Amino acid sequence: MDAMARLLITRREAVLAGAAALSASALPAPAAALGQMDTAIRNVFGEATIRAGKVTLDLPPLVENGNTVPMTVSVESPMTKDNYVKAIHVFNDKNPQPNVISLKLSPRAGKAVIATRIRLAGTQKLTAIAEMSDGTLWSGTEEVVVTLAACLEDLP
Amino acid sequence: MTARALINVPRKAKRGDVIEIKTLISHVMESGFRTGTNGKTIPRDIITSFACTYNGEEIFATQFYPAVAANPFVTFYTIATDNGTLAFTWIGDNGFEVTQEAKIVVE
Amino acid sequence: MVATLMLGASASARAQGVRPYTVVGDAIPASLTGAPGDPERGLKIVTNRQVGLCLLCHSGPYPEERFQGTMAPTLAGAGTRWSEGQLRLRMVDAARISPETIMPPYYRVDGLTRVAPGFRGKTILTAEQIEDVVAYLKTLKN
Amino acid sequence: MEKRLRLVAPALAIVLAAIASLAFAEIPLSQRRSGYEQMSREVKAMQDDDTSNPASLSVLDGEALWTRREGSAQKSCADCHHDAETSMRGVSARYPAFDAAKRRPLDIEQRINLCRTEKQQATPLPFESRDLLALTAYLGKQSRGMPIAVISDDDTKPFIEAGRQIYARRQGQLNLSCQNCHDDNAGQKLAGVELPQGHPTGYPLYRLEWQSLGSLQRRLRNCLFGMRAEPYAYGADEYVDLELFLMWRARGMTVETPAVRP
Repeated sequence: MDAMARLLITRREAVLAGAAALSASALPAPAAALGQMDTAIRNVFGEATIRAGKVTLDLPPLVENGNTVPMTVSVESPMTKDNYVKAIHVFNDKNPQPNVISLKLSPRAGKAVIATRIRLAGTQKLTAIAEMSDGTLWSGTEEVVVTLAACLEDLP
Repeated sequence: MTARALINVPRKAKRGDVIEIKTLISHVMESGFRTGTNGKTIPRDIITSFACTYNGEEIFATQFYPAVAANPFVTFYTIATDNGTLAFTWIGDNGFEVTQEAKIVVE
Repeated sequence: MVATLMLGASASARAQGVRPYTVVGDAIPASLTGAPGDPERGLKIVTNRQVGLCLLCHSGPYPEERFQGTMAPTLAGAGTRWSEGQLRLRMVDAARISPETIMPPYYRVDGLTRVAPGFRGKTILTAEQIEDVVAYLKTLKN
Repeated sequence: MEKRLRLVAPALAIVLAAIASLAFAEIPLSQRRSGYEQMSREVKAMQDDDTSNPASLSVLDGEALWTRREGSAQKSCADCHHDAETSMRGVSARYPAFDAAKRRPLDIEQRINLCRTEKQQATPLPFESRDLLALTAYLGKQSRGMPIAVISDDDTKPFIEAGRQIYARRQGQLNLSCQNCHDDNAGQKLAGVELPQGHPTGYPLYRLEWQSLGSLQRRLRNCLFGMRAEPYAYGADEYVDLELFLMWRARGMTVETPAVRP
């Protein structure tokens, strides 16, 4: 029944949507065509080439609510002194803000795998971009279907 | 009550082993995008960074955004190199700072 | 079948703006508003999960709508299965046909228990909305 | 004649209630399923591993509170009950339990607050406060893995029955009962969500939606809100009776506290 409770709350959802609209309208004009995730990615990496591959985003394809979604990012890399993952950035397309998490790694990690839990305001795509020690950029994208948008019950 | 953190580091490892480290900390991660019952935006209150050092050297560092869920949970890996101490530090809005340590024996 | 005539809304309900209606057998033959509804508005109500709530329990012919309920029969073909008047009574107060139904009474304010303050004395849908939904459901032919 | 009718009416009501409860489609004991079984692999893993289960943080809080001296008596829980791992083993699995002085069942939250007011001479902890949730999580953890074992006897039966009546009563603008969803339609989908049977095996529990720990009463409040019904006040007899009925309905099922649910 709580699913119904969540669906019945309209005011906060409206506010959340408003906040998203506001942040989108603050973006420079050419960015509007790109969407918030691609814009954010370009803001970090400029015009550098980003190739698809080596990065795997592991997320449940369908979640009951977006407030706490488990996410694992893994990057194919030997993680040696000469060949390792320097950084990983994760972006989203529909939250009020496009960034999710950024992290720095070193060869001492042994394995370029990290797991965390994130918030998703509705069904959307996520992209993780790995920056390698040789300067190349690799990306992986995944879509998560959120059965209901992340919103609140009435406050207790 | 102060923030509470849970860390899972193997007590013992063989030199060169890749070990899994799990961390969990209590924090609301108030996104700054929510509205309170009074109609006003609830101010942002999040952890903004988390880092781990191994015998003083930084081996892992993250930046968190409001999209990280409440009670942040992070799992990562590192190579067991020496006996010693892993120190975990979370820093956030409103002067939030928590450091916790774990010992490891490397054979 | 013998037609039973019943006066729908009680005096107290009428005072709160619920219009009287007449049940004939298992139907309310006459429009609650005296005018036909608008099927296009009806479709919007049915697929709006905050207004009609229909898709929480029912599924329907909406391939683009994810997550439709399975607690109640599909709405597809409703206009073939039921007459306009039968649809209207099923919307207004389905418990008159089957007391055990989980279908909420969309146009009834009395005989309810512990209604939350914000909803007290209010029907789930207005008479106009009921007519819109009935007009829309009538278009759902097999 | 009129007088006789008046005498007969209550008896008739009882007979009708008995018929109603016979018609009541109870889930056979062998077919009961915890909400855990409907969860995804990821969420199950979150509950199963202590470092991964966010409710563990509250269990640690509760452990610290157990030994904290409170109130004008300056007594801690441990001063009377000693090591919770032995003294509190199986206790939560038996709650709500009958209190002879109050002549009605109390849930574990009320039991803790009775200790606070009477033994520690401290103020009661508010429902859903961090400390009360932490203590109930810590106590619940001491029963993890044990069967739910609320007592059904002459003292508690009337309250179990009262809880059952609330469970079966249509409420709110949507005119639904708990039973409509959690017995008659368990396993069906309410929009995208598979309806659970509604067994309170893991409270207090961490709901991913709440992003925090919450009590069974908070969960019941959610359902009432969804039915557009007026919630009861926290601590109301109706909630405790309902909790008792639900625990009795889940008798023999395994305590999962502190559980994780979507």
